Amino acid sequence: MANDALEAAFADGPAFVPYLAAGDPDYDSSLEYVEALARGGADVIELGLPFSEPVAEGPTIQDAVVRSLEAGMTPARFFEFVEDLDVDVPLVCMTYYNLIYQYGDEQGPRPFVEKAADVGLSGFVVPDLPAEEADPLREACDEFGLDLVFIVAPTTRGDRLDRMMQRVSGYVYVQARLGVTGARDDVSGQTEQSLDRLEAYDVPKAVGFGIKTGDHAERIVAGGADGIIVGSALVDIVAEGHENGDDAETVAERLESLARELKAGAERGFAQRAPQAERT
Amino acid sequence: MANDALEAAFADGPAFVPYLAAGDPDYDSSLEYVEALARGGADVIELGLPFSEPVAEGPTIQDAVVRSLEAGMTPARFFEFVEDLDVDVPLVCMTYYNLIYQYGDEQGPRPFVEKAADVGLSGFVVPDLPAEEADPLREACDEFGLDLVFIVAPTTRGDRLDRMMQRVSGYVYVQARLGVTGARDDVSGQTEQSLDRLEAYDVPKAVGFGIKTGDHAERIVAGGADGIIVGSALVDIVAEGHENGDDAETVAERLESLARELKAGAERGFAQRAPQAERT
Amino acid sequence: GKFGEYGGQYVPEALMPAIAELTDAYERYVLENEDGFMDEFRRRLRDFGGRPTPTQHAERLSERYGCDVYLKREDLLHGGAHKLNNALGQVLLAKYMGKERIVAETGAGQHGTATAMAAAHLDMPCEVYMGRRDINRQRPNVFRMRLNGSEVTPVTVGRGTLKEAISETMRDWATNVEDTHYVIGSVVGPHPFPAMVRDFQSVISEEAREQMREKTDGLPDSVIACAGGGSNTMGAFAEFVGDESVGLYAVEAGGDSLSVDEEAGVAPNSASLSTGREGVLHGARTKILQDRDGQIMESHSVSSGLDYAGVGPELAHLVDETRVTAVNVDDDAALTAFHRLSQTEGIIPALESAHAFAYLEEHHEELGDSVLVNLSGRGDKDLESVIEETEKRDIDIAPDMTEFAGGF
Amino acid sequence: GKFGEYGGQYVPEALMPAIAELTDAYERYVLENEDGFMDEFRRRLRDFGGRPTPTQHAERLSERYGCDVYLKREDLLHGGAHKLNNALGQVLLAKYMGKERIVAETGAGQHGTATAMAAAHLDMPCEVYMGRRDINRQRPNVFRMRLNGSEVTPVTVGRGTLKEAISETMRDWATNVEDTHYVIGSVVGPHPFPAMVRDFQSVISEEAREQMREKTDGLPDSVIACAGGGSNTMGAFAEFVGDESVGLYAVEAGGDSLSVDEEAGVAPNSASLSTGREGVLHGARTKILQDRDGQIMESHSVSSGLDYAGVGPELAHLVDETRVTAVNVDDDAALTAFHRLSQTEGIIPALESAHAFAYLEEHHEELGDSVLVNLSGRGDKDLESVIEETEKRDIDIAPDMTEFAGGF
Repeated sequence: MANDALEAAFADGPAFVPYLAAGDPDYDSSLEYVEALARGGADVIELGLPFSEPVAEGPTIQDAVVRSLEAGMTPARFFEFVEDLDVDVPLVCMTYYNLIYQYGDEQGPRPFVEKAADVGLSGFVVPDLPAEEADPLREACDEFGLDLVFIVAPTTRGDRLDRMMQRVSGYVYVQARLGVTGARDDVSGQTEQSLDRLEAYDVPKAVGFGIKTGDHAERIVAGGADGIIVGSALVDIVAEGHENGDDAETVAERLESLARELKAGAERGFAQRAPQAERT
Repeated sequence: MANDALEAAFADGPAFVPYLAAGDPDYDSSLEYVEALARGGADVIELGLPFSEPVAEGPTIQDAVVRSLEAGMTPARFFEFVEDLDVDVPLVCMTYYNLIYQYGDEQGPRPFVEKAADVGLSGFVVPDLPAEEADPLREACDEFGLDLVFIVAPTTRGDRLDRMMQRVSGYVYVQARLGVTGARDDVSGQTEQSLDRLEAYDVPKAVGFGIKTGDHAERIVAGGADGIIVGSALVDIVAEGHENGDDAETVAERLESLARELKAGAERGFAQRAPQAERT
Repeated sequence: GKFGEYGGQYVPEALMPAIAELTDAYERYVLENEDGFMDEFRRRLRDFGGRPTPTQHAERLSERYGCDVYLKREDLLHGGAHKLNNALGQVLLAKYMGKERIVAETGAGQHGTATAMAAAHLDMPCEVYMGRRDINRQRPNVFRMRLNGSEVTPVTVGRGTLKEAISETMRDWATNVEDTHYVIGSVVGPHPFPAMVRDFQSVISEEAREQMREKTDGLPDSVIACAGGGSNTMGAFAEFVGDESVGLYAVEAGGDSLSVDEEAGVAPNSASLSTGREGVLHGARTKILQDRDGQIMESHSVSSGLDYAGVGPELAHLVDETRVTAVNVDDDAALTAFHRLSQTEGIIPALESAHAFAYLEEHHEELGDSVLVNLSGRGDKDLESVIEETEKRDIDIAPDMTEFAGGF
Repeated sequence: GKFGEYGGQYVPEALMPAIAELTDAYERYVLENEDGFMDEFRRRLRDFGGRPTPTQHAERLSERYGCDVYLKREDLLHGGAHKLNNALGQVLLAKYMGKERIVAETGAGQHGTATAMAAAHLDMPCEVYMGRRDINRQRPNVFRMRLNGSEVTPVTVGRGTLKEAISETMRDWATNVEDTHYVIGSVVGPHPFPAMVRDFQSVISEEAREQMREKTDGLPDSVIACAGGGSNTMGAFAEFVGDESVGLYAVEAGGDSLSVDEEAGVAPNSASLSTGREGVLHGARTKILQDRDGQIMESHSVSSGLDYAGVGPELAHLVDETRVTAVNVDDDAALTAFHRLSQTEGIIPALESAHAFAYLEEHHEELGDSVLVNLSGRGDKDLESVIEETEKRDIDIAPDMTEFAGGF
């Protein structure tokens, strides 16, 4: 029932999944930035639809959310944004549940999902929607053929992990460490344990939270990840460009350049695990 | 046992009893002022020895107390002051009990009274010493031949009045109205009632609290008082002179002039009650 | 974990195990009194907190309204408001759970000071998140928390008020979830918080119900409590919910007006029950002040303790069920009621609680012969606000404020 | 009306009839419960005031000192200190006496606010005299009195502090004695005030004695209370005076130093029991801070509530009789104890009460196994002073004060 674009993106080698907040710092620049990521080698792009209370985000993405909201981003504008994008990779909408719930004339997730399908989105990541509360959204995704990505935290184990894996589609977002989003200089040892726990489940595992450089990406993928998710390191580039008043083209080039580095890192890491390169 | 100077001062016609705080606003000026009162016709002079907590005084005399204390007045200086005075009328020390109690090497009123007798004082008025607490002072006064004047308030009646009249000597200070010292434009009707209550007691009755002009004095004496006590109206003259920087001689003249007016008023009043002029 | 369609657990995955652990602890310690938890909690509430608080017959208000008005005196609890009931319960529970650290959010500082007191009392390190704007406006409360040994961490994102502080505390919890307990300040948040905070606060109505029986041989006709997040409300109502004869009135902050500026994303009130729409905020489905898209609006009230865009899910449910009547009064009425109670009863109420008294003033004829008002806190914390807000208005019963123009 | 050689009635003659009338009323209503006065008083203390206040075992202090420390929590009384016990008693008595107006003095404002609350509660017009300097330093308390409907009249004479305010209130009383009652704020003044205020405050030790019996099956080895005028002290001691095994410690404010500057008329302390001399002040013979001549000195303490040059005559007598031990601690020790209690027990004490805890810190080894400390009031009123005074000193347990430099 699910969209197969996402699984496909992980099919041949490690997937590079960058994140940007749509409309940060303004609608037109943001279009350019997302397109730059695609040029830089993105296999999937997570597009943030900003919510006023982003409880799962660290300071970098909180600031991006504020910039985007202040520039006038709304769910309706977000769908226009997706339509206006000229990219050839699957897009995942990352947002909070209240925006999904409130969209359209009736309450509940269905109108939002319908519209997302219309504009060509492939799936959702909803950080404040654990598997226990996800059935209505899961049903709407099934109805309209979209994927629902769940986040697996270092603390997710046992029954809860099973419940989530029964509902997930597209890929799982493996949270590399506790806490909120944000680029870090270290990569947590918790990642390996999480990947071990997930080994038995047949779904692509993309690791996020804290990845900042090609070297990080390399180590993560060498450690067994099927993909990497990178947000804050990219959003930092947008924020810096905005503060310094750099033109959008310059910022886009920087994004593309970091994207290439990350993608290359991921591929190096994949090469290192040649012995088990075949996916189980 | 008591000094007979005070009774004598009331013996022939109405007594004019002015009050000043000793040392207000400074030692030398204050000497001149007290002497001016004597020239103005004072029959007895009440000299205030300032206490830091003058609970029975209104704002005028409170301020005088502060000026005198700030100029360095102490009990020891007060006794010097009395010795330095060149007047020929009996002097009564008006002060609060703690100063009397603390004087000298032992606690209790005796050393103070002994010293007062030495320097030639005739008696005491102690506003915070009701008859119930007065026995130690009364005894010391008896020992050294001084008078102890009590204040009769408008609320003093019955047994309490008896108790007080058993202990009083010199004169009684008839408080013309409730409250604290201070010059007023009205003279209270409570005065007459107080004089009525006192009629049976054979001691001179001097009325104080609020007397300001010769006319007041006249009415009070016409109403049956044996004397008038005037403080705030005189202290006002000292305060004004001090504020305006007038020289002591000028201020002394004003004091003498008001004293004459008050004394004359008292005499007019006395003349009016010729029918009962003989004291009972 | 649901109250009708409200409630639930809408939180980041990282917190779900902690919430499961907390749910387990709640069920064992709070509901089943395992290891004598509830006994210890009640003992500490009594000895440290000062419970029971009195239910007082308010003579002059009774005369004014022609009915018997009773006050549940939560203003007399240690710290000056009902907040300690919850803070003490949660910090103690964290100790039973073996946690080593407490985090809490605070708006005006009442929940933060209560948590700091409880944490000092129980020797738990405590960090309180507080919006930068609130920190600047409530410096005495910041100082009190610091005196009690708590860290106070400014939240600079967004507008720097309660909403942002809650989000930030959730982030800390998500980061340090293994050794840290989040002491949420009201009957909001994901399950089990709304039920657990209600249970800790229900000592209010448990005592009041018994005290009313002693004083009047019966139950009140009405119970009135102000409602922001709703913890004093649920505390005051909980034990009366089963008494069908007792009317329950939740008085929300009507603020300046009940209208809403969708464009600016601002609601000039905090009346989530009266004017909000169902949605998901801070972990629970409930009534929320939000714009058409679902973005949370900035709320407003003269009382910072009521100034929140959400409300407890159970209270939303009880209103839907018509067991609780949601009403509101505006800032002017609350401020006037503040002055009236101060003058006629010798009790300076919190501005929050003043809302309940304003409702009594306006509707006493409909409330029956015996009315219980939850006096949720004292007003000492509000003196600066009262000066500022009274100056803006023409309140004829207010004392002459000339001397205090511009604050202390 | 005497306690050994102390006490008496040294007041202007105009007040003597009022004092006789009050003595009569005291004997009938307070001592003999005529017309159920004491019953009504106790009922109002319970319902309006929040009595009984708890006696709390202080766990962390107990651990620190290796003995059982108990706190009598007068900080939880309505208004935040023991002051209401007396104010409510006297205002109620004034009503029974048919008086139509209340006057009171106040220093830092604690007695004034308590009296204003009691007067509002009992619907009595109230005027509070307060030194101009104190008014400027204690504006929140002035505002609270005004909120409760009291007049606050500045006293501008002299230094504008408590001493002058008492004198001025006596003047008002002497002027309006027929319809007015003077609610004096401590166990000072002419008889019957010291005995009457003690009786109203002795509810503290009555409860504490019973609570100690319940908690420990016995009596404490020591009772510690701070002493300024001495009303919380006498309240905490009264019911233990007959228990010879119980040591009673009155902790005075040692201020900067116990020395005295006779020339300047200044005592840099408020330790009348320890350093004062017998004399007569404000209507009673007692221990007084005075110079050689008998002029009253300006006292000093970091705690404005202890800052008074006299002390209750009964307390002076009990010290002479060696039933009560007069001790003192200095400003530094009191301030340190303030911070310690705030951090370790989650209770911010009044600076007055902090003196008792400072004595405990310094002498806990001599106080036995079970120590009761009267926590006479809460410290919210002292926050500004604590900032100012902590900044001046190097108190290692104080929180970082940088953010609060210069006050709120």
